[in-house]
Amino acid sequence: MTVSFCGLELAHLVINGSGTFDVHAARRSFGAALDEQFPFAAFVSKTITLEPRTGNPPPRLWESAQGLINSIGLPNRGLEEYMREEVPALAGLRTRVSGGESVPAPLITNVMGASADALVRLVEACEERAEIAAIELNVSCPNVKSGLDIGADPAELEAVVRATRGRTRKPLIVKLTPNCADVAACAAGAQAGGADAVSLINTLRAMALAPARAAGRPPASGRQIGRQVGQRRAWLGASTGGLSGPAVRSVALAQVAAVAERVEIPVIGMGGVQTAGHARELLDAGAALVAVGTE
Amino acid sequence: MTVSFCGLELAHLVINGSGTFDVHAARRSFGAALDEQFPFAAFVSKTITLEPRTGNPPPRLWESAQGLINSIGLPNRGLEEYMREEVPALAGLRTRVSGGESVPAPLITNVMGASADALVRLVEACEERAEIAAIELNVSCPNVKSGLDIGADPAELEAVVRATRGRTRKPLIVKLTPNCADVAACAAGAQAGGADAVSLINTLRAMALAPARAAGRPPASGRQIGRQVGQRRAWLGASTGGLSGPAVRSVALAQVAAVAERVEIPVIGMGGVQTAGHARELLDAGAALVAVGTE
Amino acid sequence: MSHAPFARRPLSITASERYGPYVVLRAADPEGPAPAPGQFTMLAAAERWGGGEDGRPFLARAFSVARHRAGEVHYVLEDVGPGTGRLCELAPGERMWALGPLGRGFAQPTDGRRALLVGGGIGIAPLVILADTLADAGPRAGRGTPPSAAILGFRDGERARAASLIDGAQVATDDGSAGHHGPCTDLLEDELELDANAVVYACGPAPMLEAVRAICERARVPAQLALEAGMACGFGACFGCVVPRRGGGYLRVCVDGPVVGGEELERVAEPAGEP
Amino acid sequence: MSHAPFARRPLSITASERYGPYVVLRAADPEGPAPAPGQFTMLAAAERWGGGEDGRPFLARAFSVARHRAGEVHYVLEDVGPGTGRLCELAPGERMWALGPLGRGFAQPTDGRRALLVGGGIGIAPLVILADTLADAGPRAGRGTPPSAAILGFRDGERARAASLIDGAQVATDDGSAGHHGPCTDLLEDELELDANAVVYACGPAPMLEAVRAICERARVPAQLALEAGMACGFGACFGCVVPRRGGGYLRVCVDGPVVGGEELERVAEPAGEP
Ligand SMILES: Cc1cc2nc3c(=O)[nH]c(=O)nc-3n(C[C@H](O)[C@H](O)[C@H](O)COP(=O)(O)OP(=O)(O)OC[C@H]3O[C@@H](n4cnc5c(N)ncnc54)[C@H](O)[C@@H]3O)c2cc1C
Ligand SMILES: Cc1cc2nc3c(=O)[nH]c(=O)nc-3n(C[C@H](O)[C@H](O)[C@H](O)COP(=O)(O)OP(=O)(O)OC[C@H]3O[C@@H](n4cnc5c(N)ncnc54)[C@H](O)[C@@H]3O)c2cc1C
Ligand SMILES: Cc1cc2nc3c(=O)[nH]c(=O)nc-3n(C[C@H](O)[C@H](O)[C@H](O)COP(=O)(O)O)c2cc1C
Ligand SMILES: Cc1cc2nc3c(=O)[nH]c(=O)nc-3n(C[C@H](O)[C@H](O)[C@H](O)COP(=O)(O)O)c2cc1C
Ligand code: FES
Ligand code: FES
Repeated sequence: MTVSFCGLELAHLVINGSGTFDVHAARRSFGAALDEQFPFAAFVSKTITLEPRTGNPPPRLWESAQGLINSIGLPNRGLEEYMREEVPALAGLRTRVSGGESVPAPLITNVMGASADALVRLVEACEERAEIAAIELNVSCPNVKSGLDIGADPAELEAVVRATRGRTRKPLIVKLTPNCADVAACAAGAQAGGADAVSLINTLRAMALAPARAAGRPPASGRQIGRQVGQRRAWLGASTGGLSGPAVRSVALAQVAAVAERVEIPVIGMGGVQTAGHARELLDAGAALVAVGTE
Repeated sequence: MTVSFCGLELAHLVINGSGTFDVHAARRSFGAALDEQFPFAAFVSKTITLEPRTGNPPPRLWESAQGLINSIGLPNRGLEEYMREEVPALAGLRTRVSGGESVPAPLITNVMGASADALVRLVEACEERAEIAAIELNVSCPNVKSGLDIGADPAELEAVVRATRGRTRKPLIVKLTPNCADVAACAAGAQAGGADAVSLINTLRAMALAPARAAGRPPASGRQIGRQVGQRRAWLGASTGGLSGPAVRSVALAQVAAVAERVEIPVIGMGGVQTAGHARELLDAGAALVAVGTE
Repeated sequence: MSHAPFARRPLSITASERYGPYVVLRAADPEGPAPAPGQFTMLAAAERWGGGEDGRPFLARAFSVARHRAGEVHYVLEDVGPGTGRLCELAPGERMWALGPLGRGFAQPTDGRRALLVGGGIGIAPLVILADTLADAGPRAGRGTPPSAAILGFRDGERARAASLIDGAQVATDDGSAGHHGPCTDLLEDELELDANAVVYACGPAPMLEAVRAICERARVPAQLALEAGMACGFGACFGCVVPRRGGGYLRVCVDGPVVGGEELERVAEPAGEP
Repeated sequence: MSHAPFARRPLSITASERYGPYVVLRAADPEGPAPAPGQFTMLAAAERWGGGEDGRPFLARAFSVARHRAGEVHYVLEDVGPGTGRLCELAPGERMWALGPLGRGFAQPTDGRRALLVGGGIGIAPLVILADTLADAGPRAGRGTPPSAAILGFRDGERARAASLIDGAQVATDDGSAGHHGPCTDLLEDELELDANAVVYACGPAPMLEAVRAICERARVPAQLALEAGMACGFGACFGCVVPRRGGGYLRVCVDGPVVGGEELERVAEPAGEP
């Protein structure tokens, strides 16, 4: 028994959160087992941008109370190389239906652009590729200036979604930002603009300071560290980052429930899912699929 | 050595977060020790509204991963009774300067109104009372519909602050909402409206579902529980609540740092402070005072 | 009632003993004030409080003081979740944080009424120290005060082993494996029929407390009910632990209770979310 | 390199032994693939991972496999924080979760070069299994392969007790309380002066690794450096564990390393935030 999501036939209800799983690297780490035991019903790519990005300077991780703060900064090889090198290798993924045969795990490509124009180009490029089953617009990444404002304003978001909507017949998923005043209004904007689904939550804007013992001292050469914050320095190379993991689960649940109540289109729920029970809660609260990232 | 904050002379840098300490009840629990060892450099009242409120139906608490979700719902006896019964009993608090004599712990009264009009009346009433040293405007409580929107929009917030500013010469502190797209912009709005200080963070909007074993069954009579959320019921009587405690500390740090960088007026930082080191981080990030709530 | 020191203090575990599924935890508390029966303490293990499934426990948990003797305090614990689970594993020498004694305890019997103690399951905890106090007071109370009686209900005989914590208690079990086969309220009704010049002290699950409340109301016997509620602070700060008050509004279980008069409630509400 | 099973597995602790401040933890791992020297495992205690100060640890932690023999895997741990602290307390019979072996290990010596193992502090861990492998290969490698040498630096003699994990290792200590008084790179320079037809395998604190890298660069000797970085996933998923790559961009320590060739780096950067 497969499940249907925006016209895709999926083996089950659990997918990965964008940027939290790398198929190529996992093949190097786990060999054939990765493909034989591929756990996700669909594979969501990390965020792809028009130009290549190396990502933020390290450190990129900080462990907080039951959470992880990351400032990865969307490293990716850019649209062209992604299409040429990565997409073919992501096309053949399959996932086992519980206890039964395996079915394709469709590829969902997550894209981000600093402008509606850039997003249109990204979406058009995805539209051309048969291997790509659906497109996720990242209008929510707190680590990069551009995406944020678009995603937090319902009207602007609607306009952006409308601009890209006309360029593809593939399912268009809008990944909302949690760093906004009214996420349900943003979801409604995405729906009005023509989105087929919304996904949430992305990470909450957060910060960590470098341990005090390092304070005051000039950074040793070669040592990278965030900018001055008051009397201290930020730990993360990018100074701020995004919080994920169990710490945000109750925030995710509130946002997913609010969005599922507001919009008709299906919702992909994520944020702090560690157990089947957590996934069940998001589904019960109205999500059609659940994604897992920080585990 | 006292410290000065908006013209108040304080014994030290730590105060309580609004709604997280009740002097009257603490006197019943701890007797004379409460006054002898009063720990806060100033006392912030719970939120006072024009009319009495009984608060939200129970349950009002849920423990999440390193956090607490509350939906207390601002129970209070209303402005009139607060002024008549509570203010006199809160006037004489004193706190010891480290190792030394005791100095007054001034009373900061936190108020919330559903409209600028209501806030003006609350502020005027505070202005009349000599026992009240400063006023905190709660424009951020996620449990109650009214406050939220005003606080999340910089321009509206500026207008509300301006409306109340003219009515008092006491220090006016604006308690910002963290559930917004750009808290620094909100802080700038508060400053432009004439605030003497801002405080943050209030709790993050969050939700918990009733354990699955209770799902599906009709609530036993007398048992109170939140509304239906998809297939389940919300645990909290008010259905949604606000998250505080260690889980939010990294979000608080990011917001406090962003606000302290943006505005000239002093910042009261709070959110997840459990240790002196946590307080130090907020101070280092630019807070002038630190408040503690969930411990 | 006793006032608590205005700071949590570390207590060193001196003994841990099982009574069926219950654990009696003893700790040295040389500086702790003598608690009134019915008062409680907020407890948290000093090490590794947290780190369980779902990252809990985080907050301290409320426990009735079950005994206070010779500088030692006793608690009776039932492992029902991450907090109680962690406390139940504490071994002699390990430490826990304690804030208390807190709250309003049982009011002493007046008018020459005899005390009827009614406990259900883990609800026996505050009745143990109440029985101790009544026994101590007995001789001094003089001829006028009739002897008290204790009625303890349990799910089964295994759990009923904890009845030995109160001398001479009558026992009822749901499965009949010890004592009376049926609810402990059957025995309460028998006692009240015998002699209604009594005051009832009860602690236990909400449905039992509600039954006791209703019986006492009907019999016009004062009832002192020790309530439970999820708590965050334990000293009136957070307004989180409320139950509806008869006539409107709410009571804070931690400062207006945990012991309330039956007349203060419309009914004893089951904690939300319970099946 | 070995591939890891695509799921974490529980390992049962079989022994825990102290070498000065270090703990050698052994666990039964009958199903685990044989790791290549330099590969690592993500470990987390099965119980009470979390609940420490600041609610940590939460994520699993990376540890070099130090030995793999007879169905047992060994790790050498230094208690530097909540994660290592918790693992160091594990007693025989307790369990931990393991994901691995992961990452790129040491490349075998080629061109008849002798292996020079240089370890600093806890950095000896991957060199133990490398020394095991070289010793096992020794007889088979035949006459052409000169014997390898190990040089281990420690802060003091107490820590230097761990040098006994590698037979015949030369020791240097910062305080001179055991072996050579000075940095272990002094001994490395001596060895290279004696015979530069070598490949250097190094693991240790960043400043030491950087010194080794620079020495090898000057001496035109290939260096295999086992790096450290804060990790979240351990298998290339999160892009969190990066270090700058020579020529621009970043390497992921977990999949492009932890062992990298000296030529892949401009320099070994100190982990951020360290004093
Ligand atoms: C005044 C008073 C005295 C008490 N005396 C005793 C005593 O003497 N002995 C004793 O054993 N117990 C006593 N209790 C009960 C005890 O405090 C609880 O059993 C304990 O808090 C449970 O904690 P836990 O972590 O083990 O279980 P929890 O997981 O906290 O579960 C306990 C109940 O809380 C609810 N719950 C579940 N998850 C959550 C969550 N995430 N957040 C909020 N609520 C949740 C559910 O209803 C669950 O059944 C007393 C309680 C009070 C208020
Ligand atoms: C490939 C590899 C192999 C390793 N092999 C070994 C080994 O064999 N034996 C061994 O003992 N160790 C080994 N380590 C190091 C080990 O993984 C770390 O010491 C461990 O992760 C520390 O965890 P902790 O919780 O004990 O300390 P932490 O508190 O995590 O402290 C460790 C360092 O992390 C930083 N830090 C502090 N707080 C935080 C935070 N909140 N979030 C993020 N970073 C923080 C600081 O720089 C601190 O000095 C290896 C590491 C790697 C990458
Ligand atoms: C290391 C890391 C990298 C991430 N990268 C991306 C990304 O590239 N694009 C994106 O839309 N979201 C990204 N996210 C957000 C996740 O997809 C997810 O929305 C968030 O982490 C919440 O889920 P979780 O708590 O299960 O991790 C990233 C999260 C983490 C932890
Ligand atoms: C139980 C509880 C009640 C609260 N009541 C109020 C309130 O009445 N008014 C208000 O402005 N904030 C209220 N808050 C928010 C706190 O003042 C504080 O902003 C927030 O809890 C974050 O700090 P913390 O993590 O230290 O608790 C309340 C918080 C809690 C936990
Ligand atoms: S537990 Fe906080 S008021 Fe009762
Ligand atoms: S630890 Fe996640 S990519 Fe290396």
